[in-house]
Amino acid sequence: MAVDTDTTAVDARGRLRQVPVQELVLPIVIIALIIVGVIIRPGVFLTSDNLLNVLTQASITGIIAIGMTFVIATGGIDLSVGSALAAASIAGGLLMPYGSWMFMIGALAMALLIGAINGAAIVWGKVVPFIATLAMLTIARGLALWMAERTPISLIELDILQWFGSGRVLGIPVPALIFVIVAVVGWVVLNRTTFGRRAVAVGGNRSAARIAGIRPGRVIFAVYVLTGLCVGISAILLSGRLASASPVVGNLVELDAIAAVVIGGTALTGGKATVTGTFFGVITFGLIFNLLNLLNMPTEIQGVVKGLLILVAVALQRRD
Amino acid sequence: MAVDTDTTAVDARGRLRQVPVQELVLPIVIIALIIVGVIIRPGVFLTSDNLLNVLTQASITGIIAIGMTFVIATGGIDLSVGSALAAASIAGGLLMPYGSWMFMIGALAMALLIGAINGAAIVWGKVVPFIATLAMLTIARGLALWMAERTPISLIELDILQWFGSGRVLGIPVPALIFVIVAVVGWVVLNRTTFGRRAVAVGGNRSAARIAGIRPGRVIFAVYVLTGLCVGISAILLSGRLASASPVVGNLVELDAIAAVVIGGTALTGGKATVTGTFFGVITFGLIFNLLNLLNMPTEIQGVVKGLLILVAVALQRRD
Amino acid sequence: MSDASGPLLEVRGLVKDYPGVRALGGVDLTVTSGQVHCLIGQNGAGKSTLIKCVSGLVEPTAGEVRFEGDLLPVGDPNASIARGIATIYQELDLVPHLSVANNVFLGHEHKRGPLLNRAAMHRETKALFARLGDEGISPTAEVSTLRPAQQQVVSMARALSHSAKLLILDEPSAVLDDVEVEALFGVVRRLTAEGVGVIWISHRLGEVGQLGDVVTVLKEGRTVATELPPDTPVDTLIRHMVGGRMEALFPDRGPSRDTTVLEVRGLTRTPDVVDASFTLREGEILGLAGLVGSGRTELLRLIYGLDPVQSGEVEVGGRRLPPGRPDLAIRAGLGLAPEERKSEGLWLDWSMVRNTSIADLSRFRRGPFTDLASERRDAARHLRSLNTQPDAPERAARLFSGGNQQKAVLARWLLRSCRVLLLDEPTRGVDVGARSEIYRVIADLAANGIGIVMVSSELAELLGFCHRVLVMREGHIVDELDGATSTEEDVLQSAVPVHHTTKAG
Amino acid sequence: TEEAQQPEQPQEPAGQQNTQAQQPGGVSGRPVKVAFSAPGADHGWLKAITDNARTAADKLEVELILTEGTNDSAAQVSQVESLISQKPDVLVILPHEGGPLTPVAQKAMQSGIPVVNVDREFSTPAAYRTWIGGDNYGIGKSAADLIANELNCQGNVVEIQGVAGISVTEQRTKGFTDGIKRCNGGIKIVASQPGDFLPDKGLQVMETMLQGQKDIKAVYTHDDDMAMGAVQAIRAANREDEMFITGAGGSKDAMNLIAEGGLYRATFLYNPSMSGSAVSLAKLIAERKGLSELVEPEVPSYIELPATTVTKDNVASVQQLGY
Ligand SMILES: Nc1ncnc2c1ncn2[C@@H]1O[C@H](COP(=O)(O)OP(=O)(O)OP(=O)(O)O)[C@@H](O)[C@H]1O
Ligand SMILES: Nc1ncnc2c1ncn2[C@@H]1O[C@H](COP(=O)(O)OP(=O)(O)OP(=O)(O)O)[C@@H](O)[C@H]1O
Ligand SMILES: [Mg+2]
Ligand SMILES: [Mg+2]
Repeated sequence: MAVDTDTTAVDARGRLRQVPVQELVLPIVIIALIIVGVIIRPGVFLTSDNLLNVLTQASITGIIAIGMTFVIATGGIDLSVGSALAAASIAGGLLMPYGSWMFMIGALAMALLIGAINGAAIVWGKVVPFIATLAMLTIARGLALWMAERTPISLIELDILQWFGSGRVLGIPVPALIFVIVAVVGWVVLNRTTFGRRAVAVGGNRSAARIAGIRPGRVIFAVYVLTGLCVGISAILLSGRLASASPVVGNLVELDAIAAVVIGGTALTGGKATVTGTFFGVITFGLIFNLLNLLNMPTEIQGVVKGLLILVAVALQRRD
Repeated sequence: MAVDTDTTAVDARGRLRQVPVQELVLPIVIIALIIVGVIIRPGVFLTSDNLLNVLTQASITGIIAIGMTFVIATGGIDLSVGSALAAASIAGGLLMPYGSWMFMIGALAMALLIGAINGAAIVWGKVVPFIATLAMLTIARGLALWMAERTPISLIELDILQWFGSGRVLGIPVPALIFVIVAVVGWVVLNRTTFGRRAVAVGGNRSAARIAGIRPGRVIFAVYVLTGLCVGISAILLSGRLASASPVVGNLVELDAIAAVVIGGTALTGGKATVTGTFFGVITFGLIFNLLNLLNMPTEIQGVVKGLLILVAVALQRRD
Repeated sequence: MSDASGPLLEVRGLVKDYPGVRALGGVDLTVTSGQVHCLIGQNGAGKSTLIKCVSGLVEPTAGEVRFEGDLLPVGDPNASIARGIATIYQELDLVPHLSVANNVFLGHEHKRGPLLNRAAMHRETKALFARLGDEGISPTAEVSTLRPAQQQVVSMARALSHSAKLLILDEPSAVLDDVEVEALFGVVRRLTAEGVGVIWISHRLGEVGQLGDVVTVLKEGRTVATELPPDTPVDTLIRHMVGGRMEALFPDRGPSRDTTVLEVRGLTRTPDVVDASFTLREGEILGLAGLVGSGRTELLRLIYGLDPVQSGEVEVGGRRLPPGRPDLAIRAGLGLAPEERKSEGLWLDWSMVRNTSIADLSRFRRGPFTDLASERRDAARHLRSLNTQPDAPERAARLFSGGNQQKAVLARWLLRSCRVLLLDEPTRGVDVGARSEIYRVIADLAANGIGIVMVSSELAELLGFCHRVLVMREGHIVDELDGATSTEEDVLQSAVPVHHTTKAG
Repeated sequence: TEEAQQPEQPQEPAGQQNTQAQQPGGVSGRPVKVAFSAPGADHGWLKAITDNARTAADKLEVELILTEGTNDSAAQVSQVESLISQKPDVLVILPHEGGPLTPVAQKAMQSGIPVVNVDREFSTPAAYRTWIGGDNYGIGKSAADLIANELNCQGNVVEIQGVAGISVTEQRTKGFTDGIKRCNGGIKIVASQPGDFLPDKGLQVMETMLQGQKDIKAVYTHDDDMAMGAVQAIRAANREDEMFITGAGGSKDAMNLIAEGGLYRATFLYNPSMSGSAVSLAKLIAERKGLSELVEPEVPSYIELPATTVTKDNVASVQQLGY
């Protein structure tokens, strides 16, 4: 997936900046986790089955995190993704009688709508992203419960949908595959299209962006819609995996996604974003979760260990 | 509680700036909520009993929100307060056999410790606040579950503690009273002490603060410890109210506290803070919860209505 | 459509009201192709607002802007850009974490299909730098790693990338040293020769005579004089600007005393500052000259303890300062007015009072509380003593002009009654009127025994009233000159490296 | 690796156990390997679940792999997948939500690992070999019966629910509303709000209900821990004499209060010992045995534990079951 920005890491005097070290931290952490995994659960951890399992698990949050990278690049945040995931699943679920494709259309439409409302509230309603999407967190969850009448919708009859959740292509689980595709497309969009450059520009210096003729409002609106799209894709994969649409899924997905993005190196203040970093961040969390589970750690110890690992990983990346 | 900033709201030509309108939005929203309450639940809503009840309920989140105001003033955020609340309660609970005062010491010590670790991770570990406190969110919850062995600790024998939770002074519930006291002290500290000024200075322009002789690291460390103190007080009141220490309390308190602070007018980017606003923000949320519950609305509708109310309140405050 | 013989840009009756402030009150301006039109005026006169109306960044309240005879749509930066109006704004307008090439082509990227054509953008960026005579900047470098002067060049390249017919430069020389300004003149002359019209805004009135073809003076949002010839005497220009006569620009040098107040020995942080030593006496004004990037700012930061030193020490009044502790430096009597006023000196949303009192809050402590009344009183007194205009100490700093903002920073150190004041480019972006006031304040401070170290990129002001001038070159202090008797030539001779061919690091 | 582990019995790969005929001794030579997946243990009841499973496993000398996760179905699916990849003899699943965990359980069944479903039921019987669980609907029903009897089918009742949208909550609500129908409207549910199984939320909700409702005869809550918060609210409002409260689950604290008599009138067992039983069942299934007291040679496919009503009268007999 290569390096994200096309800036060299050499400063005015030709000295190497410390950035590369930072960018290497996550891969190193990942390798360390894998080594630990091999040592403590030999024969279980390092199987292609288990690693694909990690990737599949990571895919739901991961796809959302890719969208979130763009939101955070503009200096925003989207706290509503978890509830939006539930609302999208249920919206699709209501169309269940019409088949898998209608499910997908419904889920995507709901997710895009939520993204668009977020964007509109932020851009035209001038509500700060944190609050706008926090309100949406509450609204979307309410909507999901209301539409579902509080009970999960079984999707056991939707074969195509279930293929998206648990099918395989050349031995690779479909969600894992789609996650990788989304990550690659996200990388290209961020680094190789005007839209990506503009999202970073708006986050880095909004007035500079305006001066350059960019319309920041449009870009900001677009990143929330983009995240909506990612949520929609995730909702399809998740519902397929669960063969049911539940109004209570997606709890705290927002924090996991944001954490992955930030650990990856995207600045919460905006103006600096890396999809590669996000990808590694998602994988790191996936591995931590997988390892702690393989070790059968009780929840409370998992919490402590996970928190400490996050701290260590980020402290290693600290600047200078 | 008067106006928070002592800059006059009059512009160059003596006309009133639009700022006061913004500052009046929350009081207006509060009055509107009260009017709605009176209309739909006459005789129930507007009783001193119910209003004191709102204040009492708001006190747990409210006290934390006052501390959070300082954290956000420096441009930081503290996501760990909810779990810290649980961890502090349990730490106190473990000292339960030694009486109420030991409970309080235990709770305060744990809360301060968590605040100090947050501060240290941010200042010396150079981890961004969002991530440092997100990690602590996980760690503190794990710690609480682990210390409590996952079961609540009954505090039914601690009379003094219970007085803090449900006693009354001159008819006013103790938690409500303490909340008001904390708010007043918070206001004074923010607006009338060197520390408060420095916290805002660091948030507003960190490098200028350094040049003016402020040591930003210390100030930042201090605001997290201060929030820890607030969490400790909240933990005492909550445990007294519940007559038990439970490792699962405090769920999502962080989001409520942050939302109250931001709705109140404190900028998430730092450098601008108002304790009065936070107080009103907390009361607004308290009233919304109270009203929706008195109306016995189903959860899902509550979610939607609450979210919409937040959006409307903030959109009204938007700057021109 | 376009009328070749008519003026390039015609501004008629332009009005811009901000809430409570009339920034422009009916401005007229005519710019012709191939000419450099100098726009001068005091801080807050409305120069930047005027050009922002032209460039579409700000929507005027009334009035019209015609470009090549056609009415320009208002409030649409894209329309202005598309018609060939390129603007370099006063505030650096780059995106820090994007590459140089991305910044240059921001908003009008080259594409190949849906993707960016990076090769083409790099190639053209290189070509633009060549045209600007500055080939030392890599198109792939991240803008945040560049020095301000280099960033200025990137802004220029961006303006040129639009194949502009009208180029607007808002105080481009503020961050440049004399050598770089000269290079920029060359670029502008080449462009005008190609038929481009130029609006040049500057507070350095000397530039008017060197570069300009016509001069317009703005005062309080109105055109007070226009179409002045470039050889108009500076005195006349100043009279138009301030609306009256002005006393001598530079105050007299007072005597300096014999007591040493600051001693710097062997201060080093390679490669920016190497083995810098000097002493400063009470009441002395010591100038620090040098090209941009010669290490002057870094030297002040090292003295003040803002950056870690590798070796060397600083003594104030005979006592050694612990390194890396600005708070203790302040306690020992040091004060710093930083180079980046807005980003390092001020809280723009705070009142002037708060900006003034911030370095000495404990003075107003009564018990645990801050005594706001005496804070206000003392701060206002010092602001007033500097003749801060307008006299509204409770107003937010953002609403004051650059020169008056600078006074708040100075008042901060007056309040703190420090012994040594380190001033980094104290007059950058400050108009002549305010400049002479600031000079006077500095001279007054010195007369009261305060030692002053003043960094400036304008040799005229260093030689105008400093006792001594130290010249820095590539991190070394290479020369010491007497302020009264030396000439700009003398300084430049020491400041410019012998091998100086390009400006690149 | 599998063949390597059991060279003595190469003719019997683990994957076909449940389809083969009964064969005493089962996987002789090594202990039965049971994998247990539970949702995040952030609640007293769930802690008791995992504790009981561990105790049972120790007693029965079963190798137990126990994982707990977060309260998120997607995460639990991932856990179960990890467990499947460890090739246990039997899989025990207490799903966060029945429906969403169904496909992965079915996958396990298809790959030859019998699944014991605890508590929240999968949406198709094809996803489990045996289900064992409490009776959520029965809890609501029993609570309705108790309240109807105590109030003689007359009076206002408020309900504090669990987490909205999960089957436990919805069934406990449904059982209750169905149960009070026999009073023909004599008992009215005047307020019903979720308390998310959390004591602090229970406290807040109850406080507000006390403001809104001036006449409450009984409080029906979905959970003992959460009810503790409600108890505090009622006490603080000095309205203990006006009403009584019921819980659900069977926590120690609740049973103590019931034994005291007064406000806390009853709870309804939803006994976490079911996880221990599930492990026993898992062992029996792996060894292809039946329940010794039954005539049938195999473990039944559906075992519902009764929602025993615990009141002051019988609390002594069940107190040792409290968690
Ligand atoms: N966004 C704004 N809101 C309110 N007032 C403004 C704004 N921008 C400029 N002004 C006011 O308009 C007036 C003109 O400002 P402008 O920046 O055009 O001056 P200028 O001549 O460029 O000054 P300088 O030499 O300091 O750059 C000033 O009084 C300024 O305070
Ligand atoms: N942002 C930066 N990135 C890399 N190097 C820098 C940066 N800023 C300054 N430098 C280097 O630090 C050295 C000292 O710069 P310093 O700012 O002290 O010089 P100066 O004489 O004050 O010039 P200026 O007028 O630009 O402030 C210079 O050699 C310059 O190349
Ligand atoms: Mg200007
Ligand atoms: Mg400098």
